[in-house]
Amino acid sequence: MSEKPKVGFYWCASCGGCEESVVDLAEGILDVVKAVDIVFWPVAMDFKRKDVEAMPDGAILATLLNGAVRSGEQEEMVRLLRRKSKLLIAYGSCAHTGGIPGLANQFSREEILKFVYQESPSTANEKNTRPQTRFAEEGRETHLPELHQVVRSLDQVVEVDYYLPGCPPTPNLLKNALGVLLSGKLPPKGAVLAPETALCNECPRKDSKPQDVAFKEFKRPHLARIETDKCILAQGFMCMGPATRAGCGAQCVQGNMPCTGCFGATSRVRDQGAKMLSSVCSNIDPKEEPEIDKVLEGIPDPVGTFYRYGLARSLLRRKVSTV
Amino acid sequence: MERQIRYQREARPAWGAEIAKLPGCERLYSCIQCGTCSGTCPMSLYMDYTPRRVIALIREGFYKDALSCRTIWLCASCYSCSSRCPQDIKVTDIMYALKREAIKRKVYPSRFPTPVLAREFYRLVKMFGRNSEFLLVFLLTLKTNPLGFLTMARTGIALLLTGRLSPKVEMIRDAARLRKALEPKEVA
Amino acid sequence: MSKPVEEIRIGVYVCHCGTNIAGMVDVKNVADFASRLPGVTVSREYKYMCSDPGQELIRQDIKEHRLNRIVVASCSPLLHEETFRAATAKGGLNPFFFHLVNIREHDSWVHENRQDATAKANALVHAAVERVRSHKALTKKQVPVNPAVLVVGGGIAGIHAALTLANAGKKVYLVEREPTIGGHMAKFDKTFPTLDCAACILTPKMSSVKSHKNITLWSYSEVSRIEGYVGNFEVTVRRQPRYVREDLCVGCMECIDACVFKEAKFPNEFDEGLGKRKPIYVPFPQATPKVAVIDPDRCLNVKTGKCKKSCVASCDRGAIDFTQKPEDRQIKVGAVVVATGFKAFDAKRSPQYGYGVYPNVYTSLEVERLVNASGPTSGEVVLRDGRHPKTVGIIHCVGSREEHTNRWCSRVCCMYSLKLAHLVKEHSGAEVFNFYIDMRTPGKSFEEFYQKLLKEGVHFVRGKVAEVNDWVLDPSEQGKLVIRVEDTLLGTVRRIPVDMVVLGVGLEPHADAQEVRRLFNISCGTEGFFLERHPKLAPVNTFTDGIFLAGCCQGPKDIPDTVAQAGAAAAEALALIDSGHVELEPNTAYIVEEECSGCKSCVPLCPYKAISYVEDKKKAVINEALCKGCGTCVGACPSSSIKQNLFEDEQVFSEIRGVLADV
Amino acid sequence: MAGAMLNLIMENQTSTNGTASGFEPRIVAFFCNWCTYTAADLAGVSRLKYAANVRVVRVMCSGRVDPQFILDAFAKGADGVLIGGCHPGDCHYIEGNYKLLRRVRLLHRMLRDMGIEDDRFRLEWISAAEGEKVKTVINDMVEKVRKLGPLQLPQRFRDGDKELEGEQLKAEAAHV
Repeated sequence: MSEKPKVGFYWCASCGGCEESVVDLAEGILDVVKAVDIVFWPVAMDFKRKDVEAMPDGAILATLLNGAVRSGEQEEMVRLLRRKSKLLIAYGSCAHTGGIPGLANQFSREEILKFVYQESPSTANEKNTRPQTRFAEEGRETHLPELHQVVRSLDQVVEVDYYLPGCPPTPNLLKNALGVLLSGKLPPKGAVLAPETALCNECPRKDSKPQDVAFKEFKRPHLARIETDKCILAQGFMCMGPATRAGCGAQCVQGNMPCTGCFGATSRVRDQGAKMLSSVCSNIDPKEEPEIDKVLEGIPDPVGTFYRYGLARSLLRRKVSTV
Repeated sequence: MERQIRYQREARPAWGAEIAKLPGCERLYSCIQCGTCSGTCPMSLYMDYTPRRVIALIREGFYKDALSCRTIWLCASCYSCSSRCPQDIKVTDIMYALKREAIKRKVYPSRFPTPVLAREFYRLVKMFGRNSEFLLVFLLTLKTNPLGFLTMARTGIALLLTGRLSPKVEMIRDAARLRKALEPKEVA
Repeated sequence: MSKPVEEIRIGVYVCHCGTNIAGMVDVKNVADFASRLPGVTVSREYKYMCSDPGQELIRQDIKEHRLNRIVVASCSPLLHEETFRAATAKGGLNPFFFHLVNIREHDSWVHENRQDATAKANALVHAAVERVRSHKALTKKQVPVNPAVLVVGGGIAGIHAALTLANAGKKVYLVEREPTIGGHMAKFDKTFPTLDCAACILTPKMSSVKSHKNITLWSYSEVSRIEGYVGNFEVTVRRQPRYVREDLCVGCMECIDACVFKEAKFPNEFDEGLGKRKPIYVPFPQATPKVAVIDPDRCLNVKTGKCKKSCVASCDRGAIDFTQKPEDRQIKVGAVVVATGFKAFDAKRSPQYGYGVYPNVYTSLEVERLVNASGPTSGEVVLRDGRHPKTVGIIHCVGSREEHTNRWCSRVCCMYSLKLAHLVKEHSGAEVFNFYIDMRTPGKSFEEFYQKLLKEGVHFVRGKVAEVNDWVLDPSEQGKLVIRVEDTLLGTVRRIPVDMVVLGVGLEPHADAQEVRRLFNISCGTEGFFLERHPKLAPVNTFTDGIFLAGCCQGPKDIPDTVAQAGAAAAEALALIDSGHVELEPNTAYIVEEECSGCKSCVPLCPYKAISYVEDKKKAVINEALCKGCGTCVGACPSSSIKQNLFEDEQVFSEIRGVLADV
Repeated sequence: MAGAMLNLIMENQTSTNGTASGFEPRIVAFFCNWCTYTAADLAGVSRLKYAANVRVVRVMCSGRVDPQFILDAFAKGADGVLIGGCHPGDCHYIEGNYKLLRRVRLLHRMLRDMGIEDDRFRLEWISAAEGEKVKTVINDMVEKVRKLGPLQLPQRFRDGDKELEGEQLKAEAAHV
């Protein structure tokens, strides 16, 4: 019984920021190490896949898995870790809702490969070589994982027990989550380990938002100046705060940037983008179609704006023509 | 004496529905038999059936009467009836539809000038690509009222002498192509 | 686990509605389909679900099978939702555990393929079965009703409704736009088919309105704003200045004699412009209120400020007051009867009849004044050129039954044209021709009246007149107006010369009917008449509870029908206010406090200002009493923290799931 | 293995059947209680005949129509979504329809970006008196969607996830 609970970390389609956030626990990580045994963490420790395969099923108490599932290899690893872990935790936006990689679901695999290996301005590839899943030379055969047609959130591939949202999740959130897991007082399965209100609830600029917002234009942060003491949304910048789960402490807003929605929606919402769209559009000032459209010109890319992190797990999931 | 009663076996109500499907005849069944068309019509003076009655004949399927009456040929296409009709029925278009039907079935009053005029006009245009008034008058008179040559001769000669009627037949370039182009339509 | 999850036991009832539904939808198939859906305990089909035995079936099954959700597939919820809610409640369930599926108006009546219609019914029933699972027990909110009633329009409809309500002891505000009440009926000479004098039967009612202690009469006034909801309307009435104080004027008319205009030179509206009046006038002798009024467009003093104001000097009561300004009055009422009447068709829109071109072409309303003993000619039928007509043509259906003008039959023209034929003949001895398309005399004693006219020797020509002109084709037509018409009975076109033409103009909605409709939040039919809630079962109700219709604003009708409808509207208003309270649908929205982030997005969305932001809690809250239940804030809440009873997200999503389940 | 092949063939068949001329579009409609739902009732009372492809979900006001409803309907298999509300200026709740209109303007663009054609999503103002318009709008929309062919998102989702099922089989085989 004295044996410490085992914990694993793994990294699929993501930028690595989530791994970084674990390290961001700083000295807090020592408490973690004190409490648990890290049995698998490819980015930081030298465990191999075969070590995991050798463990009995369910041997790991919890695996915190970040990144979306984009390739055959990732799918394989995800399934393996699912088997070996009692609790599988989707860690960060990509695992939770598909994240930034999920935006690729606006294009088919073929379009993506074509662009990356042929059409991108920086590509020099005269023979139009494409990566192959199998390659044999001098009697040796090499296998490469196949790119999936679409990007998936973790729970679109395997069952997920809990979610830790964020791009990346904040160290506080991780600390609290680990505390909860180790305490044994587990929340209901499928819970998102963050508050159930939207971000405005903890936004330092909440009081500055007027009660009669009526949008006459939408501005973009790189093209206009954001005032530092007023509600960013009320200034006409698309701040996803009202449709995004709280828990981050409104860090972006504190850095004078609008919320981009990485925590996903509250659990009552089925489609974060649709709800945000509904809310801001309802508050547009003009009533006539041409004027409405003019205001909406300030949102040139609705999918990128409202689904920056959530496209893969949105109701439509992907562009219709991609599969 | 001619019997005036109409037996139902002589009617083909389905024919009325057929006519109602033709372009311009869609509102045939909206007619409320008010008689505005007849009251408006400058030609109703000479008609055997008023336009209102023609519509009633169509709706009830009395195709023989509707197709052989003088009314449809007397219609001068002034469109007064169509503009006044409270039910927005295009009475003029219906008259045209009946004329086409009558020509197709060859059941118009013999020697009645209007259909002959239409046919000869078409033939001339098809042949030369242009109308020739001279030939048209000649053919029309020949086929409808040969005696007319006698009564109309003076006027005709006067017109010829004053240059108001030219015996010259003008032709377009490549009239053969036009003829060919018009062929398939004849088949249809 | 504090509370055990209740097992869902659904009862589904598919109505045949005789053959209305069963004729196109295979109801047995629908009931069988429903019986296989999860959670469905009982599934039945029945001939008439809305009948007593049908409702009893529901009650029985709730008891026997311990049902806790009810789905009825029958007709529109606008018709029978309440019926089945009540039946559900009788069985001991909360009435809101019920959902109605519309497989009649939205299915069997509009489709032609039995298989498709049945598939659609199955999908709709499936949706309801999915939906009722998440239904909740709700209670209707009761609010007290203000017992006063507003009647808008002082024609015979408004007068009758106001008197009925006032006699029942209710406070009534009667608002009329013109300076006097009486409406069109006051202008008529005799009424068909009894030929009793319109004024004799109307003016006593007008004076009772004036003297009734329960009626506040505001003429020369218009409703400018109405807010609130059934039982509790707040109304603003704008009273135009008549420059004569109603409380002081006794109607002695001395001011009129004293006016600087010695001659009456302005067309009198009441006489359809055939008579003349001065800038200060009383519209007609029995006008109610009998108070002079000053026409601001004609009065020198109002227009230029330069006048001797001899009228002011002439009034020893000092009733004339040029300082009057438009005045807004606020009132609170529980119900509104809209009786704004009609407008006569403008005969100039049918130019073929020469109205406005030939002076001897008259409209029927003008002839009403012409044959009226108190009219401009004291009842003598004299033409505008002073001649007495020897032949008169009366044209029916002017501006009725026409695609270009109005499509509807105006319903009263045949009868009033017959009446005018009788009166004109009686007053002038002229030969009268009536030109009609179809003779429509379906009322009580109407056909008898037609028979009487036939016997009186009036000519009847069946045919719609094509045109009226003064082109002479025959010496007999010299100096006459010629009516060109096909006599459809003879089958020939006729030319009939006459001295006078009377146009039987139709009835149409007022030009501002659309604005009035918006003001009261009611609907118009395609013709522009106000739309009743149901053509048969709710003929005086509108889609807005508490607003009732009476008279020709709802559609053309004659005086008896108008009075009957006004009585019905008054009775509906009475039934509403006598109950003392109204029950409001519980479909209001509410904010779950712990879920709300206080983003304030919803606050500006509510047109009723029901949403407010509570500063100390930093959350938004909905005032249920102000919420009308549209759900706009619910659709817009970015964190789904606002819910709408009866239309919760889960309920709508499950309906969507249900209708698409077979895809 | 043969079973899987057979399945594949069968599924391919059903999906091609779907695109054949027998395709009957499924359209989910959201009608406001006061105008369009009533107009549809009127169409019924007037016995107008129209295509049976539309299933109506009643809401009190078109302003209640949450864009989630529209996306969800597509995701659950609708080939088209129709919304009916009161004419501008006529909303029973003053201006709920304007709020919807603003959402719809952007939603149209977003759906286009997601590959859903304009004709699959339609907003119409239909007053309580316009029973005839219910008929023409529905018939017209059904025709247009029929021309576009099936959207079939659930099937596309299933087809797309087949790349996962293969992995699943392999994983299970290895495990055993």
